[in-house]
Amino acid sequence: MAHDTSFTNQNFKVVGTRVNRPDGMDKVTGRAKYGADLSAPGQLVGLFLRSPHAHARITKIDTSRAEKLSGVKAVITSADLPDLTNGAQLDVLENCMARDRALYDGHAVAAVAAIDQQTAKKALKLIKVSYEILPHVTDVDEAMKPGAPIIKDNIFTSGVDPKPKKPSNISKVSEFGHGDIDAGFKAADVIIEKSYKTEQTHQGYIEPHACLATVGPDGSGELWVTTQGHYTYRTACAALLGMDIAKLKVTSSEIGGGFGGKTHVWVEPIALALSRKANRPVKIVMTRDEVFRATGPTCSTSMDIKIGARKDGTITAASSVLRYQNGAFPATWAMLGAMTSWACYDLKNVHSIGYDVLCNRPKTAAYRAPSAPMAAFGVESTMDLVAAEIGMNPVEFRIKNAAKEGTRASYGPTYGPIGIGPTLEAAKNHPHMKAKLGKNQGRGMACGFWFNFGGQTCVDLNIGSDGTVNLALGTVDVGGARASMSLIAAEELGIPYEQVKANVADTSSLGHNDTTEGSRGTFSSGMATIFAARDAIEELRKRAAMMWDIPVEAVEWAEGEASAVGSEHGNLPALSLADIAKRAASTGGPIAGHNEVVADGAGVSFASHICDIEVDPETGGTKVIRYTVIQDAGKAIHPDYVEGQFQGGAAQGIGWALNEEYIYGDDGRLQNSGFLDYRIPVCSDLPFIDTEILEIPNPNHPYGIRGVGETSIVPPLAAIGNALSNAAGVRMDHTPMSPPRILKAIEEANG
Amino acid sequence: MAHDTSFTNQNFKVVGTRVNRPDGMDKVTGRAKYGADLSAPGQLVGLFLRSPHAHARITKIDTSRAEKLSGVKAVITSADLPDLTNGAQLDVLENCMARDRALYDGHAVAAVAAIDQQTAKKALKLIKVSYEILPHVTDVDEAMKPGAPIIKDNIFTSGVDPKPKKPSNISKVSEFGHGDIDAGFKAADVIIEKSYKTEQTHQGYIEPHACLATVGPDGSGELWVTTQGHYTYRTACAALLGMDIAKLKVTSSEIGGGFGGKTHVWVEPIALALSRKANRPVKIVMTRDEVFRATGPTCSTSMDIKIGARKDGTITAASSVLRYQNGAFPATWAMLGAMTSWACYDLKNVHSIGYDVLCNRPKTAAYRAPSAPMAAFGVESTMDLVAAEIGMNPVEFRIKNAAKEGTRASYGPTYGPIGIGPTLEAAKNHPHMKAKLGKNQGRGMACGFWFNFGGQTCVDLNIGSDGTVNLALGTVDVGGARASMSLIAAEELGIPYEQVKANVADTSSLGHNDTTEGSRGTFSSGMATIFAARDAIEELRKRAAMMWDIPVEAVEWAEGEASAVGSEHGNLPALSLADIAKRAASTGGPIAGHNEVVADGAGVSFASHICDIEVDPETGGTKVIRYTVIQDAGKAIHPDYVEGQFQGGAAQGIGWALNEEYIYGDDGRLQNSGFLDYRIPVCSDLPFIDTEILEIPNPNHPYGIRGVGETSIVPPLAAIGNALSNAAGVRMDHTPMSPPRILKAIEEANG
Amino acid sequence: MKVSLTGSLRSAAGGIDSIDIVAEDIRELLTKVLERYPRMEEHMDTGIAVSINGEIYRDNWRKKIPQDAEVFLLPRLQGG
Amino acid sequence: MKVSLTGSLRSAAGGIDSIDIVAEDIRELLTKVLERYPRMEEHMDTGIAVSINGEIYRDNWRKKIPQDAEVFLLPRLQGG
Repeated sequence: MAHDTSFTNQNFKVVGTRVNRPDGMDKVTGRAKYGADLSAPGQLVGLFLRSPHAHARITKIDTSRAEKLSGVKAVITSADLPDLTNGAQLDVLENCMARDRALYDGHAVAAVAAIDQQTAKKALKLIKVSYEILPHVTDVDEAMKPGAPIIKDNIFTSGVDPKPKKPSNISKVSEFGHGDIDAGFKAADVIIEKSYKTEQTHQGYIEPHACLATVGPDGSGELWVTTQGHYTYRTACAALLGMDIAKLKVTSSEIGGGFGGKTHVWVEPIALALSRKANRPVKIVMTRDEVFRATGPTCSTSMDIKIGARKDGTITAASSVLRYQNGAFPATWAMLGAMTSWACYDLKNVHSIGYDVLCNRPKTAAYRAPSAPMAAFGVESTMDLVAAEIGMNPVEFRIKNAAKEGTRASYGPTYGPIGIGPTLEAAKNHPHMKAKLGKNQGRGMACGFWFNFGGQTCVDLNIGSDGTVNLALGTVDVGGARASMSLIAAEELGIPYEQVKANVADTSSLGHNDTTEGSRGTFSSGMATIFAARDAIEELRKRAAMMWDIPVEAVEWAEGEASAVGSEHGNLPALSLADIAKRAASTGGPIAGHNEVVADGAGVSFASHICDIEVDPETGGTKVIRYTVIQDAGKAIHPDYVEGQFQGGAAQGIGWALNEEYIYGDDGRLQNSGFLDYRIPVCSDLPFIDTEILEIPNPNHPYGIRGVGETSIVPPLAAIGNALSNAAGVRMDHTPMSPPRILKAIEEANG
Repeated sequence: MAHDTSFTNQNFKVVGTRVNRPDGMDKVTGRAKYGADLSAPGQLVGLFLRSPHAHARITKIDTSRAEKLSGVKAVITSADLPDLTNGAQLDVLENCMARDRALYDGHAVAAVAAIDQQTAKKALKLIKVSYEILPHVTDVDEAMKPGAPIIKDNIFTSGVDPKPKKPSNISKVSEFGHGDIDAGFKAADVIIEKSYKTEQTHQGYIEPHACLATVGPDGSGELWVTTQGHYTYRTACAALLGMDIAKLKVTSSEIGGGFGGKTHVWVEPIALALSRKANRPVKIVMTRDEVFRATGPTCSTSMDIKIGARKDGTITAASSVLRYQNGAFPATWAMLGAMTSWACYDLKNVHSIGYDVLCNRPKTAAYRAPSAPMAAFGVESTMDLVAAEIGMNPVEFRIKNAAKEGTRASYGPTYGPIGIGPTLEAAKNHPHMKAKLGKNQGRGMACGFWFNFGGQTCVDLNIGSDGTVNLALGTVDVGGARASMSLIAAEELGIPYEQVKANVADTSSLGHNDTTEGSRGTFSSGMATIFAARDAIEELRKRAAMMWDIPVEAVEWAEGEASAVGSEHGNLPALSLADIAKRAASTGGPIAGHNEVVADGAGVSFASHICDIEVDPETGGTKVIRYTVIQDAGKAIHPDYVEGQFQGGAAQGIGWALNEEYIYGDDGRLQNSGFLDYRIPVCSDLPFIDTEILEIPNPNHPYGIRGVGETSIVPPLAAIGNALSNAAGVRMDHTPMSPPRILKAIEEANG
Repeated sequence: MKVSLTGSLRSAAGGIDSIDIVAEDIRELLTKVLERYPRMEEHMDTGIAVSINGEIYRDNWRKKIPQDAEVFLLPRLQGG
Repeated sequence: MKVSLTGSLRSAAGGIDSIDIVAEDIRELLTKVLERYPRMEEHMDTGIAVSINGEIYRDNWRKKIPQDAEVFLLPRLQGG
């Protein structure tokens, strides 16, 4: 059904209030069920054997001894999986289980299902894999060099003309921009050109990947799994295993964080394959070591950023060259970096080029506004350098060049109403900007951009006989979907929030929903919830008309009740939703509303962050003293959750900026695959993160909603870099800006 | 939405074929999850303390010692439950937990939740209940006598005028009939009048009641339970515990039999109440002893049947007086007996009166065509006596008097097209009727009637991107719903059965569905599935029109594909469902069909059974030699399942007829609460039960469907009684016709 | 229109077995029955089914009743 | 109607940054682009988004394109 999705600027009664979150009680009392919390009678434990080599040809796998071990019910290698060569999901399958070559340290080469953990471990030791070790490369710049080991023979650089004839680690080249760069730089009074590097980080979700899989000989299966998108997992697993989509029922557990890392399948297809072979339920729970080695990190990068400006602060030209290390499988992360790098600014002459590069590292996954934080680190650091060079306040410099409605975005299209200007003005006027700084303290700020998505979405709304309402959602609740959708349904129906209960439906009871990624949850399911509720209201009006025996045209719905209008019927007492629901059995049956939609028109999102940092010049140690996030939400449905997203993104960005990194040895093996050696920020590392929600309505959503989940991770790397520069007088060009790197920079600066 | 439900006599492609059942593999491999098969981390074991007295005032319950026992997390009595006095669900709640009086042996008086079974058992022993024993009555005739102990002070006989002022064990009197009985009997050449008794039986489902309940302090809860109606359980539990309907998510497990016994809540509200008090998940699995003592038996009865007929075989008058023992709570079983008793026949003068009577026995529940088998035992036995008296073949006698289209039913309305005549004709012509009988063997036959229901039903149909289809059903699959609905969806959509996967949805993802009872599943969900599929076809046509860029009016759906019609578009190649599904994301999003309906017009159902039995005159032992069920299905969607229903009903009826009975001691306590002492037929007790499906279409269903699940339990008691009479020359008037009773009858007949 | 009463419903109407009522649909029928025989309330609570020309409707207010229809009020049934 | 190409899509059209196409909706636009530039196929597989007057549509064939619209073809995005 086509619906009008235009923003209508209505007055809200419950939307925008800070109601109790419906999952709160379950989560604090331990009753919430996560990926590892479901068990089935007779279930087996699934474990993986992983490559200890960064790059090696697998010449032979002998599983015979493992298979003979008592208690082992299934052993699989890639030979047990379909050959999807040339299929769309080939890379995904090859990442789940190495085929002819192990492409990174931790790449799965075999898996076992056994009656218990001990037996499964013993079985892994009995599998004999013969490797022929190959030269490896884990650094993006090294991987681009002519003599670098080629990771995959079937990758030819795309995005260049003519099509290359020799394989390359550069899987894709993507260019964006407009105007005349050379003329722009010629017109500049000041040109700053600088290179940056960022190290690889992991989403660091607390809950490891976990699932319980069952597949029977009849080709039907069930999967309980922690995921951001159980419908997408269903599609992927069905494709990888040759199952019918309808015959795989996937239920999403509560999720202990995902941030992009649970948008792709990792162990799930193997759990299903093991179950199918063993004909028993198989449970797999990854260890943290496995999570680090073999799931989801984002790219490491190497970048060259160049900005030219006139002394009055006008940027005359900007260019970026972005090299993103994508792990062992082709991806488009550098492309996204190239698209987002200059999106905050109104530039006449701009160019960006992204190189997506293969390395012997894990297959990369999205990580909250994927690719944008690294590019922003380079761009926003350089912005500060230019502002300093021309002697302009960095906020004013950004305001002068900020994109606005009508600006042609660096990635192409012309912007509608956007929030970068307002967030910058709010930053300029924020009390934080005027707060006093102490010794060794510095303040920095930076801006960030993200696209936000829409996509396929379904919502069913069912009204109970007591007038309470069930919402069946298909977008996994990673940031408040159940609360926000309940607010929206309550708003539309005109009933209290407490009367609505939202659940994330399994894949057997609701149509396909795209993954909760790209900040799409509230935007898309919000749209579908609005239309499902309006569908229900149409039915409620019909039922009221029947109860009154008047034409449906004479029934209006407002404030949660049906009113009869017109001189003939105006004296009828109103019927509440509960009144009508109570009589549903007599007036045609259960009352429901349904909506299936492709949500388009997700509004772009901008944020400006302010950060105060203190540096210990003796140790290079840092402490974030104060942090403020200002971001456009379009419309904050549940402000607590919006603020939580702002804070969570900033916290992750701070960790990325200051501490987190994948450390590889010369042997190409990951050296810090645990939370002790890979340090994410904990509460005591962070100040309370202050937030300010701006609401510049998205014209393409009835409520004006924009996604809010990702943009807040974009500015922190640069905001901290800029603050550090002001605190310690050193410009950091490499994240993480960890104590050793800072100390080295201070020492170098001091001679 | 209003839909045309008229029978259309279409030609079927897949409906009516004997496809593999979708739950078969799970059930034979042990993967199917029943009521006891789900566990939650931290779950407690719930156990009940039950009254050892048939009737007693509870003067005090001291739970303090139990509460202090380490490992006990909650103890509840009726004091912990809401006081629903005067509420609609009062009886249900009082049956779940005795309030001031224990009304039957096994009536729950307290419950505990503890960390394990041993602790819970110990806790039960520490609860001290003080009883004041009251006089009891367990026999229906005794309970109707003036001096009988009054079971419930608040029960005044309804259905009499004027309203009585004194309480009575007779809770309801129901009269049906028409014509002039006295004149009819006067016109008779032969009058047979006889009294009958039937003992109380249990549905004997193999799976005991079991559930896993979780309720949090936020008022939200989940219930995993074996039930025939998870929506009804939701409504009942929410009402009993004061919860919002939308906040209780009930998931129905696979069900190991119900037959009416799992239409009502028993332990479930208490499991929820324990969980709410303990704030932990609580699992309750009843023992067989508890199932017998405190759930679901059907009534025992006492009946007077009188038939007058002319010598030509015309029945001139018929009357029945039916006394049904309902257990300790009022019900309307005698009313149903009175309505059904004469329903097979075309009678000018007919009268029936039902007395619903309280006794100190468990609250009765429906049992497959509830109340009809007992009345049929009396009526059909007497029919044979009349036939013998006038020297007419009993089949011919029934054919002569059979109701037909236009007959005024004994319970009131005029019949449309019905199947009693055809089943009798089929019986008459069945090879079974002509088969030779051996020594001590006899043949009998009998007829049966049941109403069948419709009611509230919802179905969602979601099409996956590969063209496979998920059906979300709300009627629990007790007799093939998933297979039958998949066949119907496949038929409508024009795709293979294997492309459809049906699941029973939980209550959070689909609108209310009435319980699977009254043979309503296939009729009601079949209707909703047809309309949901047609809804999806409308959407498929729109999408095809969009893909072709032609008007939707020019798109036809047939044979599983969209065709463009008309001279302008006729040359376009057809688009299959899978073709359209593959492009759904580009043409408006996921494709779904929905339907919410109150299915009305369930067709009445008739059966005729033939039975051969051999009697050992030395022991009174019997063996059913051959058994044939002939029944009208309207339309058999999946003949295997229809035959299964016929066979299952017959098997249960045979058990009821020959062996099963509740045996009470003078103390009012049940003496045989286990399958060793309460003997249901096992495979070796039964012959292969032959079946013949007739298809007299129900004019009020597009496919002509009538319910088939219940009627087949109606004739066996009488069919066996009639066969026995022919085998041993004794007329049995009391079920079960167990060896001791038969032997006694033979001995009495032989002097 | 003649509406026949069955079972215990008769007692709520003082023992008579049929009543005359003009009603276009089930809802109007039930409303008028209740107006005329308030004791019918107790049966309404547990449910009344309406048979129109032999078809039983459990709960369908909007079902139209042809003026020459055979109409019965029946008690609500239960199944197993 | 001018349709601008971005990113790696340009290489599929021989390196040019915009093309002229008459199309009423997204479906027609994509069909015509593919007809003219068969190398665009590889991008169609991974997905192409269309920006019409600044709004990005990922997959909406029926979206009408005003004849004076600003139209961009963009690679499909991924989020986290």
